[in-house]
Amino acid sequence: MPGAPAGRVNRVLPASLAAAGLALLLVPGFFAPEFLSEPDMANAFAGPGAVPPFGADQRGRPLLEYATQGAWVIALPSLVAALVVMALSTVGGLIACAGGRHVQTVVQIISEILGALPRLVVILVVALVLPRDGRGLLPIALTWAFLSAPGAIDEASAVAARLGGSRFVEALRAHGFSRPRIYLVHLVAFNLRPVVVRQGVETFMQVTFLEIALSYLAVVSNQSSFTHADSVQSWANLLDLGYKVVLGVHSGHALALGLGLVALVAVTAVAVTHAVRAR
Amino acid sequence: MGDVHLVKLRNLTIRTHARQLVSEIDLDCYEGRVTALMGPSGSGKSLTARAVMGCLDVDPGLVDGTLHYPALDDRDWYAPVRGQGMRAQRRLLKDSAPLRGSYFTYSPQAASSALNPGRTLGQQLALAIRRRRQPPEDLSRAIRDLLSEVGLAPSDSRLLPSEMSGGMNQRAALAIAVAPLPRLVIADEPETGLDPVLTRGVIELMVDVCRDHRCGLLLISHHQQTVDKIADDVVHLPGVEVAP
Amino acid sequence: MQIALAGALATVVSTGATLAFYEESLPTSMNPLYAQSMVDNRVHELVLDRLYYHSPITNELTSNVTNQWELAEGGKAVRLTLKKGIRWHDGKGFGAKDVCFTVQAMLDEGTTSPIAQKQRAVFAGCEVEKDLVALVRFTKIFHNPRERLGFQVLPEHIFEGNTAIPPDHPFNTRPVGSGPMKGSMGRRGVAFEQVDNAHHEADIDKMILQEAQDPLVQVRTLQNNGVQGIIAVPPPYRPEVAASDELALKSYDLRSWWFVAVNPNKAYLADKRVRQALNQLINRNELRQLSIGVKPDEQNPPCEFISGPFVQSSPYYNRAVEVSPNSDKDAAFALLAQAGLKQVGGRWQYKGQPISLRIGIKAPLEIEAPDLLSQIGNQLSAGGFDRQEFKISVDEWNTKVLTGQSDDFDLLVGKWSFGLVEDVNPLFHSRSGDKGNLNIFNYNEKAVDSLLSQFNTARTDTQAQDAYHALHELLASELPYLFLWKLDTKSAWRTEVRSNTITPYYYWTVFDAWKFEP
Amino acid sequence: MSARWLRPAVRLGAALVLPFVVPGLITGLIWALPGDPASIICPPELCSGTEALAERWNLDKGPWHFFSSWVSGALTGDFGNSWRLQQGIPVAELLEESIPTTAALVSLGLLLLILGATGAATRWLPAKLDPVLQAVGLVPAVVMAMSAAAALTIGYGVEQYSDQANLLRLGLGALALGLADAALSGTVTGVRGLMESERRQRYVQMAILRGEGTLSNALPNTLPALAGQMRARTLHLLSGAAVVEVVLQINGLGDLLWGGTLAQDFGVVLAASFGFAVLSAALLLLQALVEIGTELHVRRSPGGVVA
Repeated sequence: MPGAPAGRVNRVLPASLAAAGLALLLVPGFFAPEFLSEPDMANAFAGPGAVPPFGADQRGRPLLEYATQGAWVIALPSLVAALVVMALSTVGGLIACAGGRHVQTVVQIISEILGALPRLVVILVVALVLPRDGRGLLPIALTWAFLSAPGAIDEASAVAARLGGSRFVEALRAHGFSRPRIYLVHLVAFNLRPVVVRQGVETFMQVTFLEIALSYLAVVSNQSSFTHADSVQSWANLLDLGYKVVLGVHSGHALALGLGLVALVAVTAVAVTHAVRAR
Repeated sequence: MGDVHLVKLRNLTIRTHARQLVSEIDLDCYEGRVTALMGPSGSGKSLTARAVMGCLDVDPGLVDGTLHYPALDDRDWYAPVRGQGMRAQRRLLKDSAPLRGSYFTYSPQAASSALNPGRTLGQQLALAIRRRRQPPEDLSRAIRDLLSEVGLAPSDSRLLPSEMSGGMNQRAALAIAVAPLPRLVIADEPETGLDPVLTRGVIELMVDVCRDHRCGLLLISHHQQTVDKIADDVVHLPGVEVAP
Repeated sequence: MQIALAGALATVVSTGATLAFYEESLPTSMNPLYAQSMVDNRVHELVLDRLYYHSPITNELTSNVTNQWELAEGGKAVRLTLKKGIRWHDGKGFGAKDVCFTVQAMLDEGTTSPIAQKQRAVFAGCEVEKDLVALVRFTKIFHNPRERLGFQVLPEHIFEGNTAIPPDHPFNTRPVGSGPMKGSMGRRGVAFEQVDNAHHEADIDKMILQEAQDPLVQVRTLQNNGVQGIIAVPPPYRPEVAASDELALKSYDLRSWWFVAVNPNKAYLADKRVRQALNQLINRNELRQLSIGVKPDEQNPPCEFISGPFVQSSPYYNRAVEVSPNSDKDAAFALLAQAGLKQVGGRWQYKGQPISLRIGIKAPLEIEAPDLLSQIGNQLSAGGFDRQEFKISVDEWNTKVLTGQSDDFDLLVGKWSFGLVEDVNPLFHSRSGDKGNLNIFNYNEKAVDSLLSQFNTARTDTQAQDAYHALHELLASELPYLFLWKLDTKSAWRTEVRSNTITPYYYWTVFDAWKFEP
Repeated sequence: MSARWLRPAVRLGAALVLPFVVPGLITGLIWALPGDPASIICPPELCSGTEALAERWNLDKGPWHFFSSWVSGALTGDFGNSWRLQQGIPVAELLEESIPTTAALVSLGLLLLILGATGAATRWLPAKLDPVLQAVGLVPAVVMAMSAAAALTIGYGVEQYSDQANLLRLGLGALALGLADAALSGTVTGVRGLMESERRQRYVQMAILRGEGTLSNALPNTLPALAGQMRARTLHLLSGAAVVEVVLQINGLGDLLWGGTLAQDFGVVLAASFGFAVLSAALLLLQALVEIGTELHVRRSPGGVVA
């Protein structure tokens, strides 16, 4: 069939982009210093030329450290949140095929209420309730994951419904496939995969944005950070430093780096979505 | 019944960059007459039927041919399209839109998937009836008449396509096709997806209805017996062997 | 694009006769009983009258609302005669009933106010003798009783005589006062309006307090004449303000000093040699340079080092005690070794356990001294201590740190600002009753306690001074706090604002004299 | 109940309980805070009268008592007074100011999305533009809001809270909300995807041959899905509003919630979250109505046909 190889060819670019993006997002975190290095006023606001690769902050500390520390802050929690959402939406899809109408109704009622909660409201309150030593992005990311799960479940079960729900399973049973094979291979691997992965990727992106927003709010209101240790700089600090370019501070390179990192997350997300799309 | 000339298609030739789809086809349709368009699958029957309605959607598409609706005027509808590519075809689609659903209507094959799943039969009929030159005062009566003509119960007007059987859908499609009182009905393989008994029923019904409404019928089919039985004129698409 | 936008908007700036200025934050309350921050204290000075205050010119105890005073009941009470014709902003008369109502409100257990709580140790009651004569009773004989009458008078009629004042009373946001300005707080600022009165005649009609934002934004807005003043300009931004001839930097003395409180309840910090070692590891010169931007050789810097709990200008500061501006690693390591700490792989251990210091800072201080926390962390780390760094919100600082409930920290970076009286009792006295009620780590040292009570019982200024000099010396070796520096607060005002004398601590005390001609 | 009425019915139900579920949740979280709520307000080490205060604010008999008395108050429009954020100001007064502001902010942002959605659905907006929108969407709302806020403050100075400035705030906030965090690009691509796949359906092709319009055929069938998508987007805007309001100093619910939570002003926090829940419930209600409307529209059949 001529379509298949073409499909594979189309997949190579996004797949390699996705791999590269994920590597860039997840790996550097492990090399992040626990604390920013000593100030070096001689390099204050030095550009990428003077302090490669990304230049330095107002105290001459390399922005690379901000980038890696920020990556360390978001990488794991976003990943976990994404996995949780993926797992839940898969279950949602399976229920749509296997579960009886009552199960689906119950799932829908729960989803409706959960999904209608104004997310950031709950997140803010949770963030402020967390005890100092329990603080971090992970619990917040998990809350976010559970709040955004209903949407994902909805979409997955819609896909399953389009396949014909239980009729789809029966049809394949007639072809003599075993139930596990039908659910895991035909349903999840073949049909749910694209939507489930896209949901996960979106969550990953949202948690990144959420971290930036919360960190920034903490900065502007003189709070201890809700998402990371106060000795750690998140990408929000980069953006906060960078936006001051508006006020005539020479921090354009910080803004560029901050936005670049956000773009990296988005591009990776898009790439992953394309890499796993259905044939 | 004077044989009013409805469609005069000459030398229709359509191709893609890769291959010839149809070539040098002539076709005429007359009021009160059944013209059958025959050919094996993939021979371009539907394509020809659509071309008759001014719907071309192939690149480069129409390379040669003329299309006249003599009963309307002596304009050659293909003149601005010949060899002009997609944009010209889209313009033709726009220009000919007023004719579709009034001068000629289309009764699709596999009607169950061709009717809007989000509208009751009644609604779809109502829409079609409103396209008449003089819409009737009593809409519901007109719907009732149409339904009974195609052998459906008035209460069926409340059903959605998904709630009707294949045969019912095909009848519904026919009713929708004749509802605007067109000059020509184009029926695309009405037998598709129906068992032989139903097929005969539907096709006979179609011919009767068209005769009653005094409109022409362009029947696309590969059902030799039916065609032999009802067609006044037959157009064979190239490569079709006529059975003895 | 934003620059363009700012430029475009710049054209719409309008400077009417309204004087606008940036405060560090919004007031937490317009009711002095619920004051929490310096912002509150400053705002109350505009809206209400303190019975007595120190004149910024003569430093004499003065009053806008009393004519005479006399000691009564053998020195345990003061009889005050109030001026005639003073009115509240709503036109009602100001009298003895209001003074006594305020005292009663502070004594009422139902008034859930930390300030009232403290005053209960001072006041015993109050009696209205005539419309304008009040007798204020104290719990004991005070060295200078009028010094204790620095509280603002509240209007009895607004509270309908109900002396239990809750924190959710409308007065706390839209007060009725007797001060030069009538003030009302909104979500973004406080609007002030001048009110003529027998004892006040302010020259400025309207004033707006705006919530602080990014200091750089504040400075730009000031340069753009969007506002006319900034109460506190962080040191890093001062040179830029000083450079402009449309703006003037004005010193605002808060008699405040910065410290690192050390938690002696932690086994490895209990030994004073360890605290002395930490003091030796701190390089004040470097800290000051990196976080405040003061060069080591700078003449009269905005920030002078201290060796004890007083600012150098104070009579109580003991000049005999030296400051150590630079770190001395060898001395520090020697002290740590004597104290029984061992260095393994370059990190200090106590009884085989590696030490990781939990260091906290009152978050807003990072605006005045950016990165101070991480600099201190760096220096201690260079000295062989692992550390964790925490920012502490003002709210937690007030409710947990100042109440001695932050034992999970090892070091806390903070700042003291003295009020009328340079009283360090609350800071160092062991906690008992009203004593030591600001003693962060519940530091408890008999010698210190006795010196503090010497000061309290002092009858002459020299006695008081001697006690505090001795205390200074003792604390410099005991080091329950590592004393860092006194950091000037500086305001910036546009030159259109004239004769704007800033009073120490209360800022607006002589506001009547301020002039503004745009 | 037949399956097709179930979804809207569930939504209606959810819309009714939501405004009380959220404050209930918050109440739970308040009690989860270390130390009992009353002594958070007035730590015994600092002040006396904690018990009196606890009683005054129904904090003395546990979360359920607190919540139930709050609900009964809320139902009569009495949300008590703020004790920290705006000491002594009736919380209802703050809500009155905040709900319309946030509603306006979100509606303005939504307007942008609706325009985008319409453009995508009707093919006015060429797919070529998507990359541009996506690129803009990469800028986080905070950055846009930060810059806008700085520009506003410097530009307006003392006038920065004048009606004109506040209007501009709303506009810039809505723009940040609508463009940033991939709000617009997401809507456009989402709606386009949905509509294009519907356009490819056979019945639409046939409708063209019958001389009927594409949109008139496809739209009613995609409406419920579209409504779902738009509600999700709007909820997203509602969340984002909290951040944008704080940064741009817009006196909305989000700012109220943030201030209240920082100051641990429980009355304000509950009221603000109630406000958010009400807005969210309104969205649910709207979606349910759209679904019911579409269902009725689909079921519609010319009257009097049945003899």
